[in-house]
Amino acid sequence: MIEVSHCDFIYNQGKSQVKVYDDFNLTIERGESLVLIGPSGCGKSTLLYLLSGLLKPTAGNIKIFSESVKGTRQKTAFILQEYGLFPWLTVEQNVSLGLRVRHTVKRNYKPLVEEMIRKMGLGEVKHNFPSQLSGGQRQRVALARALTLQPDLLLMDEPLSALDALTRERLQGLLLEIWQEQRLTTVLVTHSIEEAVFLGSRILVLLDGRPTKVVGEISNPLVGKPGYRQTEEFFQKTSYVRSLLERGGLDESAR
Amino acid sequence: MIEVSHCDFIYNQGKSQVKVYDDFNLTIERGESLVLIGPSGCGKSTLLYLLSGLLKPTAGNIKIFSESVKGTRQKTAFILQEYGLFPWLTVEQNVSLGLRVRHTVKRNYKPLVEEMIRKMGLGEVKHNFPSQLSGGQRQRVALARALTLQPDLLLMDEPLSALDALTRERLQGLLLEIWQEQRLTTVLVTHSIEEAVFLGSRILVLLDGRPTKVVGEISNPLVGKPGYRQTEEFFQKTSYVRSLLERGGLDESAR
Amino acid sequence: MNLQGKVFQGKSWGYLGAIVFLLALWQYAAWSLQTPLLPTPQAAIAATIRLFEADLGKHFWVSTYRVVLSTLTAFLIGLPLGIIMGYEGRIDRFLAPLVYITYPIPKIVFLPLILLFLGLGDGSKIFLITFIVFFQILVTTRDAVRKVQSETISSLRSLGGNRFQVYRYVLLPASLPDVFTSLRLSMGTAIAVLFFAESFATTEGLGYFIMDSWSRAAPDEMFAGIIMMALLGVGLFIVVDFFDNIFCRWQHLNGYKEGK
Amino acid sequence: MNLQGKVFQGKSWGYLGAIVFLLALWQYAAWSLQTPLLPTPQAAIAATIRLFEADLGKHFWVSTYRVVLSTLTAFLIGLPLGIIMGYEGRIDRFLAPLVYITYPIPKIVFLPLILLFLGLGDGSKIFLITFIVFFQILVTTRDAVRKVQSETISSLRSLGGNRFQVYRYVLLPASLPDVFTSLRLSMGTAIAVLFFAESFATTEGLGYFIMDSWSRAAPDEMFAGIIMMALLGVGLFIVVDFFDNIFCRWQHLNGYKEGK
Amino acid sequence: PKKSENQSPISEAKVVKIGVLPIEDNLPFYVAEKDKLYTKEGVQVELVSFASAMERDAALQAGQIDGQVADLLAVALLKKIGADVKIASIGLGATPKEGRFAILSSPKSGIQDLAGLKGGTLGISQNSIIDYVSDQMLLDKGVQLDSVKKVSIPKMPVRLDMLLSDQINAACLPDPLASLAQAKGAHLLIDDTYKNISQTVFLFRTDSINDNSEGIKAVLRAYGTAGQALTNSPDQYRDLFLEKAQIPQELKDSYQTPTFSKLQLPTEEEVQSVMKWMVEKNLIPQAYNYQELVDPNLLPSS
Ligand SMILES: Nc1ncnc2c1ncn2[C@@H]1O[C@H](COP(=O)(O)OP(=O)(O)OP(=O)(O)O)[C@@H](O)[C@H]1O
Ligand SMILES: Nc1ncnc2c1ncn2[C@@H]1O[C@H](COP(=O)(O)OP(=O)(O)OP(=O)(O)O)[C@@H](O)[C@H]1O
Ligand SMILES: [Mg+2]
Ligand SMILES: [Mg+2]
Repeated sequence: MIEVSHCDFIYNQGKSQVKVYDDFNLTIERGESLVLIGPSGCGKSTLLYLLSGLLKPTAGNIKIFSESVKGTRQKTAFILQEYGLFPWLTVEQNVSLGLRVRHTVKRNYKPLVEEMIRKMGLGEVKHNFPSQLSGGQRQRVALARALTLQPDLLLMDEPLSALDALTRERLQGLLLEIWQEQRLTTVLVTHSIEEAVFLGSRILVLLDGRPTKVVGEISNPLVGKPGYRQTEEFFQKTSYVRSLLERGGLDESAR
Repeated sequence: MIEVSHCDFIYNQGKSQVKVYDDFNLTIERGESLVLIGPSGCGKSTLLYLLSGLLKPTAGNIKIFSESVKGTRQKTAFILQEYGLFPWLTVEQNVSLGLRVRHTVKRNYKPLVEEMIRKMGLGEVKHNFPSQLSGGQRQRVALARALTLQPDLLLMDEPLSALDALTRERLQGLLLEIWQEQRLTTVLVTHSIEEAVFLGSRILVLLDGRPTKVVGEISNPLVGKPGYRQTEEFFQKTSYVRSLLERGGLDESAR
Repeated sequence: MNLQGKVFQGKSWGYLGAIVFLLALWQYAAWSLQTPLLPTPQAAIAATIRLFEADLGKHFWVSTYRVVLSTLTAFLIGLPLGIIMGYEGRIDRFLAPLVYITYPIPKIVFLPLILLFLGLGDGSKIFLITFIVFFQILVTTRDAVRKVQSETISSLRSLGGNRFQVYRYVLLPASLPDVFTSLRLSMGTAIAVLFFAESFATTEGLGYFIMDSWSRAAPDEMFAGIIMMALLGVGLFIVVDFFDNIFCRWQHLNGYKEGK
Repeated sequence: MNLQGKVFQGKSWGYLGAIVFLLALWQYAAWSLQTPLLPTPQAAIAATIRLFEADLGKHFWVSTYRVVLSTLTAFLIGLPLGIIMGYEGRIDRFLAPLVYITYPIPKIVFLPLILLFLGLGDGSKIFLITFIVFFQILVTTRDAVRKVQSETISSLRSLGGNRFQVYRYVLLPASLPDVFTSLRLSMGTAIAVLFFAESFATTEGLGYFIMDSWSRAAPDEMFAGIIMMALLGVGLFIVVDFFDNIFCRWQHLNGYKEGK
Repeated sequence: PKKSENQSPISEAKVVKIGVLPIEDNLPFYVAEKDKLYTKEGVQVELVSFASAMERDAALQAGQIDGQVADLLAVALLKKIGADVKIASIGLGATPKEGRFAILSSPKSGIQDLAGLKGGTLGISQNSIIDYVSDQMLLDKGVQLDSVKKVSIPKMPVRLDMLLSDQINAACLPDPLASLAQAKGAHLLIDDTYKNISQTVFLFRTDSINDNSEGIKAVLRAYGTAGQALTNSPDQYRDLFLEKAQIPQELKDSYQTPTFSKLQLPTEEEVQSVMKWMVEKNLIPQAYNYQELVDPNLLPSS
């Protein structure tokens, strides 16, 4: 279980300060797939940074599987919004870096990396450097890198935003598969309402503001059911999420 | 009229070369709103770079409004896929840089910049540096910067990909408005099929491959009609685009 | 405000710590070596105070003037030229080998020629320092410009920026952090060259003062000169840091995601 | 292949052009000045060839050995320390002032002390060069590491990288391009210091050779020494360029979006 | 010369290190080396070359060399800074003719005598024997010291170049640079051959003398013998001289091989005169007396 309790978070902006979170609380069950959705700039990425241990809450405390978070965890994988690729490594090296860092023996990770590169359709560019990739290719490298790690907690910040509709759907399927097979805990940030309903066993709708507020929590037990995307249920959920977002949106323009 | 005639384009990748375009031809009428859609890595961004004059075709020639393209044009605005913000300038300075570069008098551009920052919802962060922004805020800065330029040709590379659904729809509306009012020529790259049908008076579906091929061209005369998004017509167009993309996708996996 | 105050305080403590540490080290070395070559810190500081009243102050200002003037000159020539070489491949292809060939030649050997043209006055000293420091600023700036991502340049060109504006709005600000690094280095080099330049044909400046004390076998006075030289260096470093903080504020944001 | 060949050819032409230009300039200066201080290029080249047979070659190798060894030592100490100072704010807060204070002190004044400890052999010369070059590499590396974007570091930490791995996989490669710049600069500095260091207690090395010719008032031989020194410098620069191209290949991609 | 068998193995192992500059005063060291005089005297000698006196003195202070040929000023300054040294003998300069210093005016200045130097600039090396010698010569010829502006240019080649290129009106230089300057058109205003002003002395660190007095005496004997050999048959050592004393190309034919007098101690009044000058210049707090400076026991008893 993941517990965020009474967390504050403040950014320094020159001389002023921005309080993004104030006494924020959140619980995520093991094996859950939580989706964060909300207007741009509301603090989604910040929350992932806090969960990953890359940022420390100004106050309060975060526990992951009953351990207090102090710095990064080996079994957490995090896909950063801007990919975080290393410009001096080729695609292949970028993908295998996570495993190298974890001291996996080369012989063991080679096939894993190969397979992931193939799954992401990066075979042709595997010797390219990041600056020689298209935007979507970069994003897929970041995804591949995180998935090779076989984490127990997977944090993803808009991991599919730069992909075309079909690749995106294919990879959504892949993510769903991995989540179901390995029963790992995932936290996903997305701007696509369909993606949220398709991938999230629970959806948290955030509202812009200082501090950020939660406007709604939708549980989505049918997630992963074959053919879910075509059901009436799915459509209803998306409409509901949309209505929650719109309410937030209205609030925002009224501020 | 914009004419791309018999263009080749080749990237050097270490010792090998990648031919992205081979004898490529394309005509865009003045006032048209062309949307490019296609799988990740197929060459959409490259085409925009060629149109902007930032890349030169290896062979062939490009004319914009009957002038041959040699380097960049003052009246073309281009939103790069990775935003291209200047890390040493604040949001406000980033937005106004285009106008400063064009030697607009400060007094004249101040209100324009202010208004655009407001429209993009960046008022609160206008003194922040890019590294102090969320992903979606960065993207909106890039959009604001391009729109202040009042160009006659607007090239946009996935300009709304990092925005939440509502903001995205609002800004789609804004783009449509600007296009209709100023009758400028736009070329938009997007991965969202709905966005393509909502914004494109013509939609070009590209297919991954060496070289890139055009699998379909859909004209979309009803674009901009009030309430278009809810019509049967709209739904048909999206399905058609999707089917074209899927055909391309099949081809790809068959390769 | 508060935060900046804190940073400033932190820095002052750092300097204090460093000074105390150096003095302790010096004291220890002086005690354990027991050689007249190394006076105790007390003797050196006493000499500094005593001589400052006399003419050490004058020597200090003369040296400061020479270093600052020549570094500035080197900067004003090296920076634009470095930026141009970094960006214009064609010019670089010819100028880079020229720099590569002439840079490693110790300029000191041209001393007779320099003196021939510029005489024994300040001119030749300032020229020598400028000449050497110029290369450092040039090479760093050039390399810094070559590291600027082409996307950033594309971005400005796509805004309609012409060649000059690429220089003004991209290459200059993007290379500034590296330029400040090279200025820091150049300060050190400038002082070393100054020391050399002032050891020929002059009767003013810290270099002269140190060499003169050395030849008079007066180690305490010599170390008084060294202390002044360190002060000069630290002073200039602090000035560079100051401008760095102003002009490269975006590099030193205190936001959380920035530092650790 | 083809492309690299072309680049290489372009570079060779650049060098040729630069050499021709320098020789022409020199020739012109020699003609118009008509001073015995400046021999003609012909005289200097003749002297080079004549003396190379004798012992100029030996001097050249001795100097090369000293420069390479001391730059390497400085590099091996300065690089890790610089990276650590750039990343560990706490260590930097104390060490930076120490560097700022000691860097500008002309190390030459410590000559008696250096001799006291290291004697007259190669040791003290190599130490002196190392000592000076070390600072340059240290300061550049530190500043380079401070410019590394925190996101890149976050990225590695999020992969489960520990502190050591941040050094190994991020800070080191990210600062390499700057380190190569500083190596280029250091080569020049090292040669300048070498020139000084070889003027005491030795009868070998280009520095000795040049000073010796100078005091014998034999300008053609002196310039033969200078030519060899320039050759040494260019050679080392080319070596640095070579490693730069290997280790920082990602910085020198020939792809279109990269260059112009 | 048969001593080598009697020498104890310890002192035989001790190498005597001598710091040398490329000037003619040091020539006997090389002659002794060439003629294997050191081995004959049963002593191992290592000659360490330096480019400037300052660096050589630094090495002596650091205990890296045992002895050197220097001037009287250096002796006093070394003593002042705590490097205890003793003069063993005169090197060059027992007679006025040996070890010439000269004041020359630049080729274009048109200054023909010392009187013409009034108001002009004189290149010297401050606080050195050059300084002392030029003061003495000026005073002897009745020139007010403050009527000439002294410019300190410590490096001799630079001083020469400055003189020849007219950047300074006059300069004080030792041979062979003085002769070279003359050959290149500088006018000789005065040299110190009229009176014995300058002497170089052979000095050793007191520590070394205490440790290895036999070795040092042997070195001294070799030096003396070599000096005599040089004086008696200069032609035989001509090539060695040209190589080691940095004789400029232009002078190779005309410049004479120097002659060396027998080993002897400097006279007391010469030493006192230097001490007096140094005290006046504030270089030393008070004059050292003759006994503090010399060690009369090292000269070979012949
Ligand atoms: N380093 C920083 N310094 C100061 N303020 C920051 C910094 N990073 C983010 N912020 C501010 O904090 C708020 C939340 O940022 P965050 O990146 O968490 O948003 P987000 O929800 O991920 O948005 P998006 O969907 O656009 O990525 C934003 O308003 C942003 O301006
Ligand atoms: N600088 C470069 N050097 C070498 N190859 C490159 C370079 N830039 C792009 N490519 C290759 O060219 C192809 C087309 O790239 P482009 O950026 O145009 O794709 P795209 O259609 O914009 O894709 P996406 O939707 O992912 O942004 C890709 O396969 C990419 O690997
Ligand atoms: Mg975000
Ligand atoms: Mg793209």
